[in-house]
Amino acid sequence: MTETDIKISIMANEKPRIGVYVCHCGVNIGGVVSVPDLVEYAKTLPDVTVGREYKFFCSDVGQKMIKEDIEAGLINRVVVAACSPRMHEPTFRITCKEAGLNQFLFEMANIREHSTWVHMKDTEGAYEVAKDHIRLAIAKARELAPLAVQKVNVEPTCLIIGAGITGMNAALDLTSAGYKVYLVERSATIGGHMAQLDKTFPTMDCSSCILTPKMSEISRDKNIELLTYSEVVEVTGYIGNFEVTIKKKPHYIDQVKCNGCGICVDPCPISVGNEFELGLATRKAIYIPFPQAVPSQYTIDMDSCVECGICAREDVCEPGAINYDDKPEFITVKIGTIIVATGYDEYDPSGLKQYGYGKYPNVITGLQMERLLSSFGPVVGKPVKPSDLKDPHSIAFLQCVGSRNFREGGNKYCSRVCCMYATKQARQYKEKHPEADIYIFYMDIRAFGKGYEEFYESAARDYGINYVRGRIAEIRENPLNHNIIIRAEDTLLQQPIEVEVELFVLSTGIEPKADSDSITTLLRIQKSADGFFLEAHPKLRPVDTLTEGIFIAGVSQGPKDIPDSVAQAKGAASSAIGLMAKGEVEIEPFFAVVHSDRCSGCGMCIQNCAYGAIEFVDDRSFGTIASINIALCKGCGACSGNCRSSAIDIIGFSSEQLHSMITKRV
Amino acid sequence: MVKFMGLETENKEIENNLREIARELLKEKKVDVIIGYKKGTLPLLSQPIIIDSEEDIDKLIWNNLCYVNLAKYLVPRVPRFVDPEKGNLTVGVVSKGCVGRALIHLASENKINLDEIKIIGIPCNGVVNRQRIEMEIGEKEILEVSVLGNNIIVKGKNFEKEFPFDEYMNDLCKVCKIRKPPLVSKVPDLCVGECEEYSNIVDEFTDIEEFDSKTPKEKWQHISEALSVCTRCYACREACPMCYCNLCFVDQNKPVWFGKTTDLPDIIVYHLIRAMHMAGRCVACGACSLVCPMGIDLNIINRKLEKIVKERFDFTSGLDPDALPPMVNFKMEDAQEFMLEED
Amino acid sequence: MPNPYIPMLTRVKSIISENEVRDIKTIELEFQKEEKYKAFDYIPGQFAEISIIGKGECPIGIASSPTEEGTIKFTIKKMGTVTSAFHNRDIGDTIGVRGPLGNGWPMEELKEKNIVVIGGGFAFSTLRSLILYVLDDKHRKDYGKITVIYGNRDSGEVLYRDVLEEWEKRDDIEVVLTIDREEEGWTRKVGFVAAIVKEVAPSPDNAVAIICGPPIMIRTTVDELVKIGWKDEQILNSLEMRMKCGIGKCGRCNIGSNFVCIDGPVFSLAELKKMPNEY
Amino acid sequence: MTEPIVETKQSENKEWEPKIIAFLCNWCSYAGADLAGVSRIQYPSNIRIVRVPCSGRINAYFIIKSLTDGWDGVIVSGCHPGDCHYISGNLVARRRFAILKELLEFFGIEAGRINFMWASAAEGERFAVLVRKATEIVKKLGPNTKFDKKW
Amino acid sequence: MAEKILKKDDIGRLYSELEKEYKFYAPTKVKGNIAFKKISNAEEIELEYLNSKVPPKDVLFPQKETIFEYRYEGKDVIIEERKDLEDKLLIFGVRLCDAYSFKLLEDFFASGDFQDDIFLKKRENATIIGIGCNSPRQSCFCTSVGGHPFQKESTDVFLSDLGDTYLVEAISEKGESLLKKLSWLTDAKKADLTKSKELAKQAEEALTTKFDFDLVTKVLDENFEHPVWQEISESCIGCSSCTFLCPTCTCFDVIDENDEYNNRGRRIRIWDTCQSCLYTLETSGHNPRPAKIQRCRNRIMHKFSYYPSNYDCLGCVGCGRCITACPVNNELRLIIDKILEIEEKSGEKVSA
Repeated sequence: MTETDIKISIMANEKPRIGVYVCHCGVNIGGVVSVPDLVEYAKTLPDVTVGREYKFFCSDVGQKMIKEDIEAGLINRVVVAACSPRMHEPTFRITCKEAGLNQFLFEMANIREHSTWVHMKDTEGAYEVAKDHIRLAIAKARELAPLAVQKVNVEPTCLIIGAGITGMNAALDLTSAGYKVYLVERSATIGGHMAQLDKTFPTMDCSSCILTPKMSEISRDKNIELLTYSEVVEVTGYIGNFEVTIKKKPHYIDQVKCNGCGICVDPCPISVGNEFELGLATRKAIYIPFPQAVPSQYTIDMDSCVECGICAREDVCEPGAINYDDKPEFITVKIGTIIVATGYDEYDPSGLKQYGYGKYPNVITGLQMERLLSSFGPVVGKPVKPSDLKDPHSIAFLQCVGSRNFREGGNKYCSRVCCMYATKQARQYKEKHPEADIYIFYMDIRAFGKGYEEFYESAARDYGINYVRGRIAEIRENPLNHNIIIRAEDTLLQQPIEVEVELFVLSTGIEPKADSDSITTLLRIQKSADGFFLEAHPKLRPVDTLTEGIFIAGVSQGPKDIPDSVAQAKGAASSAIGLMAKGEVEIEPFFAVVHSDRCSGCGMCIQNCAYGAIEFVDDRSFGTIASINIALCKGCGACSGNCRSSAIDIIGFSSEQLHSMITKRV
Repeated sequence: MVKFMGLETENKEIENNLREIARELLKEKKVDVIIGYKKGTLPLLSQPIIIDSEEDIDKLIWNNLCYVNLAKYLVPRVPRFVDPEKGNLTVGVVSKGCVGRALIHLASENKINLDEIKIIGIPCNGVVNRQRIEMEIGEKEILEVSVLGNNIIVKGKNFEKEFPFDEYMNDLCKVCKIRKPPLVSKVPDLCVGECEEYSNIVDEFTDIEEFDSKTPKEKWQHISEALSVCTRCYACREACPMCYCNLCFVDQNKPVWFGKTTDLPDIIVYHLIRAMHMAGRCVACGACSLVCPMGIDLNIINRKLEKIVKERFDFTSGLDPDALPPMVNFKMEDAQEFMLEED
Repeated sequence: MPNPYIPMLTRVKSIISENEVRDIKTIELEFQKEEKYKAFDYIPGQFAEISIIGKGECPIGIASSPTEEGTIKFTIKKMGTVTSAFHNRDIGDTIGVRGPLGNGWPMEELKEKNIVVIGGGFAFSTLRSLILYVLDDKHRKDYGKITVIYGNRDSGEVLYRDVLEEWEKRDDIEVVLTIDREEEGWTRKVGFVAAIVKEVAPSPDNAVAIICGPPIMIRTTVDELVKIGWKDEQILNSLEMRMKCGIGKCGRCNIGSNFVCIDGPVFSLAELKKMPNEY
Repeated sequence: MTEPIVETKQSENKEWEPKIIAFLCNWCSYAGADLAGVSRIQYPSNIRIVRVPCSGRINAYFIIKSLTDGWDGVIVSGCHPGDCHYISGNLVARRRFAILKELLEFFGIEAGRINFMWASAAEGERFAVLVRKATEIVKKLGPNTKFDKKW
Repeated sequence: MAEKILKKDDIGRLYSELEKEYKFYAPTKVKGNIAFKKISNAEEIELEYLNSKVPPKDVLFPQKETIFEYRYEGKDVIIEERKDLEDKLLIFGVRLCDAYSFKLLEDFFASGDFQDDIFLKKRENATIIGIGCNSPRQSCFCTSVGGHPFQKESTDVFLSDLGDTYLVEAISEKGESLLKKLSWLTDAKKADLTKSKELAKQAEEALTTKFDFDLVTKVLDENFEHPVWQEISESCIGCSSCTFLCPTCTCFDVIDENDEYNNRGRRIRIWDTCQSCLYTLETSGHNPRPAKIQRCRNRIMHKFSYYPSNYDCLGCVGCGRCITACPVNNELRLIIDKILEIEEKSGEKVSA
């Protein structure tokens, strides 16, 4: 027996002496139920030797109180009745550990989220629930066993899904710290939405000018394995030891042979809408997304290609790089940490029939406007009306399209960028066309970032942009000139107004990627109600997910602008680096265990295990029985749930612990 | 079905064929031992018998009292089926449909290696519900049971009574769709005798419609009354080929999940959970009911289980050794009408 | 006729953890009614049914000696539900006791004889009782030479260190302690009990060997003793069996027609050899 | 039993309130219940929450023991199909629950005492709605006395 | 006291006069089986029966029985003994094999240094009215174990079924005092006595199953390790129906049953069976009788070898319940035959 084993055995054999610590959580708990009464109640329960209350047990002082009781030998189990264990279980585990108590001899009673917050008006009920939760927690605490911590190595490799500005920044941070990065991007180029932007608010610096150097830096970095036009198709394993399978989609062009001359593009007979230009321009079936794309690789869009064979002709493609029979390639890599930065989709306003998008040619979205304003866009930075390709003399922007909308078809949240980009676009246009009339119809202007308010102020004051507070009642098209006639109410002046503009820009918001479900399923992470990925804690663990070793960053977590996305990228990168720098990580030793004497070897658990963590072994005394590979076991308990003879138990959620809770009804 | 021949002739024919196959298997050393049935010493019973020499072949019988599920003797193997030196012997198992199903299902649960057995298929024509007959005869001693035409003749001191077999068959046999053991084409040497390939088994479960349509109160009344006489001797469990746990849940401590007494709640829980454990595993042999010393009819529970797994998961146990039992399997689109939903 | 299944009530007077990992505890009990203690008249080797009322009952050998007046002690290893419940008792808690039960060591027959006590592991409790009894001033003269061979897996498992130390100091008893494997700081013997028995080679002349321990130890030790001339009649064992009632009614502890609870738990090897091998 | 219990049953003059044990998956419904808390969504104070790693952990023993032990109702809540943190634990569990529910009904035990549901970490509102609904169902059934023993 | 006559029609009267003083147990039909239950109406009595499914043993030694009740008050435990043991019991219409079983049980529970007070008190307060067995079953063999279908000795009052009437005899003092309360019973005539004797003789002759148990005991004692046990236990499925329906099986388990929410509970005993693997399983995992062969052997040895050596009588009353109950027909008669075959074979060897 090692010393730790002996220590653990000793702790396991001690009679439980339970300390119960009921937290006021300021007024969150204490304001609804009587904490002193709860403490007195807890003290009447068997094996409870200490009961205390405090304003905030999670504070240093609170933790010290617990530590002192442990160190004084008064208690050997700790029950904290406070908030959700998802919040502070780790905190108090460390408290126990620091005081010399095995950290698994700790249990939390959730009396805030599950009692005082949900029964605020039913104080009597809240008190009953709190009491019961404390009693159940004590019942479990009594059955807790000290456990040896398991450590696993962390592979010093990070997988980043999505190579927009967030993914790119995270990648560069990681490699500069010396870690290998697999940067997977499903489109043919990195850069993401930022590559579509012209200028960035509020500094008005050119998006490309700051993005493209980063892009080439990525492509040069030896430590970044850049996998564009690729998708992650399978993720198995666990923190530090993920096995990731990536599908490299076929380009139908041999990238080694291709010299990037671009001769093949012109002869291609097929033209389709260019995704990068949001349909404002076309591209061929053989194409490169945009001239500055990284990597600079040509791709055949097989959905549109008719395999006419022109591009494959020797006179067109001299190196003979065209390969219509290209097949997808799969690679499997070992990964330590994962950062998800899959970005967003622009809100599609076609559903909002009242705004005429898709019906009237001169109604466009914000991102389309961005492309029109872009110096390398379809109209080289000189926006035109789609109806007649002439400069518009008047433009109206409508804010909150698809955002802050509680009716069908919209999102409840604020997309956080539209106020500023509309202002920016208006200013950009006004700089070149000072005579143009520009209206911005808004609910309220949200200019919360550094320099944003000043930017907005100046737009209204110095550029003469008309900000109209009010929602648009209706629009219609002037059939003669395709102008848009807007009727609205100016809620500040409290009078109806009607304006006719030549271009109507819908400041569309941001939405979760349409197929973000595939990521949640793949990585077993959660989404919040708005559809963006769910962080482990909104304040304190904003880039962590509930799945250890997987982080989220950028707009995939929620709408944000470039500085915030980059900040999150850096946060996620530093979290991942932190894990990998330690080289190993402690994982909760919550595995399945087999009671050999009960197992009758039916093998049903083997079928049930999604991780292949159970196999048959031949036991000398019990014959063929199940055995757990703890490196693979996640402790989910699916095996145990079906075991007829209760031969499999789950450490941390053992039958005895659950039984003990069930039998403590009153 | 060859009903017109009369039960007796039918049994005789089955028995003769059975003996012939058994003789051949032993002669050609295709099996080391055979387990089958022999005549019982009491009028309504038969007895399992293990034979390993041709001279004992004539002890093998088939009649409508052969209700023990012989698969029970293979999990775990009785000592006679294991040679101290050679290890597991090849066992020929006289199998009516449900015995065959049990063997095949047990193979899917890794309890039987199909290479080590031979299913000697017989076209079962049903077993007698002895409990029902005994109860109807009441407090009179049955001295002799014979078969005439399609009737069971029960004789005793000063009485003789005829029971139409069709009616006095065990309830499960009445609705049995798998009278011959299923043929497992993947294991070509497994089946001898009369086995049959089953594809889609159609069952309307009309027999439990009536019970199903009762109110919860009536159901509780019925079930609790029927089970109230249970002495918890566990004969049902011990006779069940699917009950092979090393330690049954009712016998466990640490924790003690359920009471061990004969108080009604404890009895109900035992039967409820045993039923739960049988879902998708019960092979409808009816042994549990027929061995119950108190004559409790558990058939209806077994039928319900069959119905649940058939209707929900389109599963019939014991047809394919590679098929995953429904409890460990799943489909994304499984019905979930029972889940609570927002209005 | 009192109901023989009703335990006498006692209170926990003291609790001592006996071994390093603390899964063996000696619990000292105090009868709630004085006259019950007086009625609890036992000899070494007997056992009692101890119950945590509400959890159940289990048979435990009495670790104290009748010569330790005013106290009874039980040494309990944490094994099943009931024994685990014992380990969670506090001083002052109520514990039920039924006994004394069983035949105990034949103290009368042992008189004038040399006694070789061989124990292994935690089954030493009734041996402690026996040795304390024999060493008591009142009885010492009745018995011959005493040799104790006590083996454990490692030093952390050695029980009753206080009395062992005292015995080692005395010159009317030979104490041989052994552990299975070498260990730093251990100055006594190393090796399995059987090997030590071979080494010590106690003489069978006018002697009785009393053996308690795990089955494998008993078997190997008996073999050694027989090799050096011990007769089956001279070798005594205390058996363990699953019991419920302890008074020969519940049925399960029979070996042939004997019940371990009333005809045992002490049997000589000669007796055991006549019994079916179902223990 | 060795444990003295201070509380006795609820005082009689109050309206009877069921006590429901809720086994919640750590990854979704437990977090959903947390979210209901954070969002201050109010629901009746009848449930007592027990955290489990996955709905797949829930053995039928837990549910039936809860009933025999006198809980008036049981809630089991896990991740929506396809969203299981452990890939498929909830799908295996779903079959188990389907069978259990049918069997209870068959035995004439009020199947309404047992309520299975899906609620994700983001569905605080849904969690509250379903708890309300389950509480109503159980309340209508009245106290759970089928498994009471005679004393 | 002279023999009396009880008209079958008067059983109701008998019941109504005795039920106030006694807890009146009688054979009655429960779910198609005869069982001894405390009845609340004379109509329930079913005297035209072969024998009960579960023996009347369960009146005095029920499947689940409270040993004592307890209450917790803080650290104190208050033990409450049973108060109902003084109740007077009447077990009416018991077959003689079962009546004899009460004697065996009494001997067993009273043996040794510790007496089972619970059983013995109940036995003491119980009056047994036996009824002669006019037509024993094929599976009955009471005469082989020292009994008889009309064995009066183990009853307090003995009835023989004469057709429309019962001949009533008081056997014990208890029986006599009981009959005194039934002053309305008419005196029996000589012809009734003769008829009763005739019936007894007929019944004895009807018993076809006969064993020489002295020989069985001897063979058993010598053949503990004989291979025949393998054969005997082969078809046994360990269902324990034989022991659960046996009138002389006494094994029990002790359990504490708690009323968790009211700080009280009871220590109970419930029937256990040596046919269960768990019966002897020790906490350490060691099991002295792990295999079916040992458990089957234990049952037979217990009844026909250990009982004679410990209590000087067979542990069997010949009721034949284990014979009819065995679902795999591995019945006692076959087992005894196999055991006796050992002797025959060795006898052959000696003579050869």
